[in-house]
Amino acid sequence: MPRKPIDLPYKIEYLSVLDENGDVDKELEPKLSADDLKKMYWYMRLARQMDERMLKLQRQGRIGTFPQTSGHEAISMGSIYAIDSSDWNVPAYRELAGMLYRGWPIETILLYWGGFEEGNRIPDGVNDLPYCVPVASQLLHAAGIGMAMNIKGDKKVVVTYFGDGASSEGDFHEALNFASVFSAPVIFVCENNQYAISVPLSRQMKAETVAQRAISYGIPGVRVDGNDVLAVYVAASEAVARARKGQGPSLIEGLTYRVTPHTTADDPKKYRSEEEVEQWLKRDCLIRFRKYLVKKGVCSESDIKKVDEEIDAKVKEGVQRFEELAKSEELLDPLASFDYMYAQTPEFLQRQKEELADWLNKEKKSSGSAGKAQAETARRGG
Amino acid sequence: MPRKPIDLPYKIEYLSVLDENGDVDKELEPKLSADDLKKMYWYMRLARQMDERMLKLQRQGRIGTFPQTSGHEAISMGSIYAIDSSDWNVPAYRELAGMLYRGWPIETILLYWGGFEEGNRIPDGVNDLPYCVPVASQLLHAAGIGMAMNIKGDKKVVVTYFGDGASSEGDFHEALNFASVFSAPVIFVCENNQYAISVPLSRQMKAETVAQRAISYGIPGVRVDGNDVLAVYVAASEAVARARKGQGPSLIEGLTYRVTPHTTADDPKKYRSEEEVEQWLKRDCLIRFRKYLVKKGVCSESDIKKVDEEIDAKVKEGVQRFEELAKSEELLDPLASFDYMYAQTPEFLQRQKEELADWLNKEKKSSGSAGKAQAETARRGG
Amino acid sequence: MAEMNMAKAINKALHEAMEHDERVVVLGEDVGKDEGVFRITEGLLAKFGEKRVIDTPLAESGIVGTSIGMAMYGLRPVCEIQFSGFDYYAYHQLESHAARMRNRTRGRLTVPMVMRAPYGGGIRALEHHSEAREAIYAHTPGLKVVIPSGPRNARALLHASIQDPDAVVYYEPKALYRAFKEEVPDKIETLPIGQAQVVLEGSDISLISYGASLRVTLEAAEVLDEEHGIKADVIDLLSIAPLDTTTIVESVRKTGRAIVIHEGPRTCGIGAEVVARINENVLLYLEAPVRRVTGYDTIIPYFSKEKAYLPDADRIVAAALETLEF
Amino acid sequence: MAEMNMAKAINKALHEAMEHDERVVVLGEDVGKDEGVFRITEGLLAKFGEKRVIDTPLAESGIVGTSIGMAMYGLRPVCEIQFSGFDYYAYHQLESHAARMRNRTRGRLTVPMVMRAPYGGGIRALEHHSEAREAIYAHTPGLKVVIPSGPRNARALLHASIQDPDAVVYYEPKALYRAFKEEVPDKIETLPIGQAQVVLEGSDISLISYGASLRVTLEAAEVLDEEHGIKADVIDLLSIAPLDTTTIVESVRKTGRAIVIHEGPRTCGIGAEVVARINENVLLYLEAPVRRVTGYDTIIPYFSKEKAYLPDADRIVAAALETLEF
Ligand SMILES: Cc1ncc(C[n+]2csc(CCOP(=O)(O)OP(=O)(O)O)c2C)c(N)n1
Ligand SMILES: Cc1ncc(C[n+]2csc(CCOP(=O)(O)OP(=O)(O)O)c2C)c(N)n1
Ligand SMILES: [Mg+2]
Ligand SMILES: [Mg+2]
Repeated sequence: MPRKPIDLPYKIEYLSVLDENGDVDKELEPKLSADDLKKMYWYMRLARQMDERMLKLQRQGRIGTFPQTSGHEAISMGSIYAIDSSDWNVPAYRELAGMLYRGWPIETILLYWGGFEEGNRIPDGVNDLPYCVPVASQLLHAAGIGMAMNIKGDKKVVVTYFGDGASSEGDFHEALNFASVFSAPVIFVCENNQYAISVPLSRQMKAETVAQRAISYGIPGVRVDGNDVLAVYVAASEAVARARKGQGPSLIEGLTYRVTPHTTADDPKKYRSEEEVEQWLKRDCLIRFRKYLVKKGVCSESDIKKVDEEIDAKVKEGVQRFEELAKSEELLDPLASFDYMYAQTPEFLQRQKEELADWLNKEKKSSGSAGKAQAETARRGG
Repeated sequence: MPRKPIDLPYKIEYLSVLDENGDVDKELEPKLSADDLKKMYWYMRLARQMDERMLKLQRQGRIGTFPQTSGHEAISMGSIYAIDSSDWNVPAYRELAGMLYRGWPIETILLYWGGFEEGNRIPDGVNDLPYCVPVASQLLHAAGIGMAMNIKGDKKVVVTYFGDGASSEGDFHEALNFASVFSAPVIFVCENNQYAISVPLSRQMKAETVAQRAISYGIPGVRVDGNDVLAVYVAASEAVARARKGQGPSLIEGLTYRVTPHTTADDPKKYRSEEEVEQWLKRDCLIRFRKYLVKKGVCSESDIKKVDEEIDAKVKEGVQRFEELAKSEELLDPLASFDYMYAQTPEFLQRQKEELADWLNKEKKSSGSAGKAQAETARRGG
Repeated sequence: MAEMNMAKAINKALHEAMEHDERVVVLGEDVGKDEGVFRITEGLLAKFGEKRVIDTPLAESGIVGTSIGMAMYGLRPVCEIQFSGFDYYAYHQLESHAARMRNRTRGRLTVPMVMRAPYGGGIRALEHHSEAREAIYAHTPGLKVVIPSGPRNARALLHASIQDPDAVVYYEPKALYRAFKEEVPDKIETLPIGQAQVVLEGSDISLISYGASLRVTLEAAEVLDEEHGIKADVIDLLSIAPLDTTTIVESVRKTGRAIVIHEGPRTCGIGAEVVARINENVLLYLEAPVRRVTGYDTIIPYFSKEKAYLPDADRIVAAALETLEF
Repeated sequence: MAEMNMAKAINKALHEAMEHDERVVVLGEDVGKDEGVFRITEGLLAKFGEKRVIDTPLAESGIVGTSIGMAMYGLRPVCEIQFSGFDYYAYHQLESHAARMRNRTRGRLTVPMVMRAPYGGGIRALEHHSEAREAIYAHTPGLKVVIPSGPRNARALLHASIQDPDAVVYYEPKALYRAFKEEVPDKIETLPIGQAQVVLEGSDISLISYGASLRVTLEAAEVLDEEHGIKADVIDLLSIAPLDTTTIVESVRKTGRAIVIHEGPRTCGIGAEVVARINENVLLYLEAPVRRVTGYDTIIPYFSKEKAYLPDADRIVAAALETLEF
């Protein structure tokens, strides 16, 4: 009867396919065509260049505070590329590459960060949820969608995203538990960038990895190099295959680093060293992916340049379309909220709408000082 | 760079010391004096006999619905006996043995289940929280108490209890994560009785054990035979020792079975077989503990009988004191709630109190039919 | 036509809804094999199977959060929270998503779900099992809040709630589950959400209530009539969000006097909103202050004393007499 | 005496409280090294160290739940929820325990804690970062809810909240953090929780508000005076639970007209409660309906349009003129 070990059928692995020099592990290298690889690279670059452009727009006050995504392209792209367009995608807010790949127009994304609900108008035929701000809450929606897929007998899967900090929320636990109990076809992708705003991983959890939390739910968990788009793709494809076979959810932890501030309102100097950042910049996912593409002969250095130019143009166009939309009366109409609260606006709400309509013309600018204060506060907050 | 296992420093063990025949594993047998063993047995019996008596009281309508605790005495007693009276105890609602041992009077506990707040009046010098009904919420209080012990530099520990179902709540996750991140001296004791009302363990989690969830928090986890008070004591003592050394929290899963209905309102026939229950009744914690005590020569069969008689008398006295208190004007005064909402009752609330005071005399009994309906609903509900 | 109590009528509506719309699924703690701790989901698992009648793990945010996901995917989840005193665990999911998704996505995604929960006191239950905090949901833009007062309207309103294209909180006055029986027609009925009913006509005073309190309000109206010759206009709100201002206002314009009755705490409760709407629309018709006969701003006393907390006919009658003598 | 904005004044109060009472600890997301996303906890970690200034994992229920435990153990936790729009995650902990423990244990255990959170709109923030749902807490028996309107009362009220023997929700109007500066005395002040202040004397109409709305209310009062010769009695509630009925009632008895102004949704908001208390106490003094100039029962529009949602001086002035012409 004494003390005996319970053997648990779990091993948590670390997966890496493509190293910083662009050299690949031949055995693990996924079978992706040149077109696939180019497409992945293209959207990763689009996300990167857009992120850089958004920073300028934010500094100019043309959009509001936003979370930068540079450095997260590999996790986003490697995982989203493993599902089909008929599958579902439940994002958090750092998966710009994946959203662009899924078909979200540049101007739509800019509208969101510019303070317009229209930024969440999911494009036709795109099976995505919009950005989710309340941390970890989206994981339960993904679990529910996966459960619904089982209930309806659809052979689809859903991929969802969250950060290292999000894995501390109760909703993370409930989502993985529900998904595992009901064998829901969900791929939980943790973008472990080692910070939750200022809070480092060591303050977020005592566990060595997020991946090992899979053991709590009796599901497969793996940690991958989050700057290695091929490793992420391999892990995600394995998880998708299991999910399609009815084997339920998986947890994938992509280990990367938030080389940017948390958002444009954040000042990382308060909580971490420049050196730390420098180190991780060297491991950038795009640099190594480009090396790989060139070594593999998928594209030449000049192709790469062309891509950047192409994308610059695309981003410019998108920004222009955004600027026009952001000026349009329709989008600037605060009355719209009344129309979208319910399928049919109840009478009392209709009255409130008329009340506001009456005021809108009369509305005066709020006093200068208050105005300044708001802008000032906006810079610090959120 | 390839796929390589991450070695994690965890092994989840199963611990059992005392078998169903009352035979003990000599190496693991804890060094407990005859007095210790007698005391443990005495409170376990007290809990058992009180539980049986409460069932009668409930059937007679003298107390309300309550969760039966027979079968949970070993987990409760084995763990509570590992801490000192200066340590803290954060119960759920199935730890009757432990609460009695900590010094909760029988009548106080009966008052609680009889519908009186006074049932939560913690006795002087007892460092316990009261019963906690909202499942898993108490685990965060224990974590906070443990964090406070560290902040104040007190070398104390806190033990807290929860069920298998409770381990599905987000608060469970947040509590273990906080406790581990802050190395709080908390012993988390899961009373895994394999059911959450009607929901079996297999519907609650896909994981093989609750104990393995310790891995998510980088803390020690162990599953023990929950009908083996010695095994629980050994595991708890080890956890307490680690906590006192500043090594943080531990998770102990006591595997038992809820041989009773969930509460007096529950009908287990709807969701499980009599056979299953029979099987587990054989493993009862008191039967084997008694055999052990006799074999070990700690008590004779006749001592055992004497204990039962002693306890019967004690319970009778307690029930009598309860019956008197339950009739006392003071305890039946609904105005008391107004006095305990805040340290000082605000003016508006004072007015409400006077408003109610004016009515209390005039109050009429509610119509017979409604009365019947209430009783009827009460039988079915919660 | 068959006589049944409210528990049975709600159960009947669930059976009917699941038969008529295969998108309807039921989930929650103990709703399957156990058929619900109040037996509201009786027979569902047997008839519709494990895919559509789902015993979930013990996690309210999980239940509501996955229901939101299911609804966005095209199902019509009807989730049960075992007692309303535990739905706070899921409030962030309801507020942040169920109530917002339509507006957030400008109509691209909607959350047609129902969250059912037994609420209110009167059954000698433990702490946290007798709360009446419906005002929290009424104060949450984007939600509808429906509260039946009897078997027939319970069934009709549950059908309306399940068919509603948006998120509905359906609170069941647990004290009424088995309080009385009523004829319930065989053919499916619905009632429009947001419309109150005048359940008794009178011109002396308006008694405005809902849920279990409506029953004591009717008792009070009877006493007022028989013992004092006072004719009360009794309004059953049926849904507290949207609140039917028109019916309330018309009644008060007629009577000039009103009392609002509910179990929940008084401050910022539904009573406050009713008073505010009366004030905004028919202040000049008021001949006396609108009285609030409600729960107090305390924790509801444990069950040995809970009846003192709950509005009863006496309190309503006395308030009515004072209002008329004002 | 020193000039400072509200952010600085709250920070000052935290420094002072931690100096004077070693039981006071501060915890929350990014309150340590980062000094808070609004820099409200600036300098605390450096001065008081990791034991008393605690960066927590990202979990609101965890933050509030562990604060409750700490408070019962004898500490005085002041926890920060980064934005009020995320405190719903912890509502079950506040409602089920912080608000109940004293009553539950008949005074044996108490929960002297403060939950701070920035609330309200006006800073061009993302969705969920501009909510004003203070009424939920005002509707929760056992809690106190304090809302400052300027640097000086913010500091005094935070001291009062930290010293209070019960649980206090301290909501900070984030639009005011850096909106203006005010003289703040060197010696520590407190203000009694539950007492409103008449911040401007007048006899024509009562303007009742709190938080950021109080500022626009004062702007409106100025316009009313200068452009229309109307003297407004302006009341700053300062705490919405307990609500200071006496001050409200005395003012309305004097003016006979009132408007209540706040950002949060209208239905079951604080405005409704203010109207109800006026109705209960001074109905006969009312010469016009009490107007509610509040947020609407919608999600606050995204920041490109949020100003239209927030009460401003114009809306208040117009409502006042209508009320006076009524
Ligand atoms: C429930 C909730 N709490 C707090 C916040 C404020 N907040 C936004 S992002 C963030 C940190 C998230 O960290 P992590 O999950 O690691 O994701 P990352 O931003 O690093 O990608 C916080 C605290 C929020 N949005 N939601
Ligand atoms: C948050 C919450 N949800 C639901 C309930 C209703 N309820 C009371 S006990 C219980 C089952 C608890 O199961 P478990 O945690 O295994 O403990 P056990 O009762 O088996 O000891 C439920 C669902 C509750 N009290 N609290
Ligand atoms: Mg992160
Ligand atoms: Mg159990």
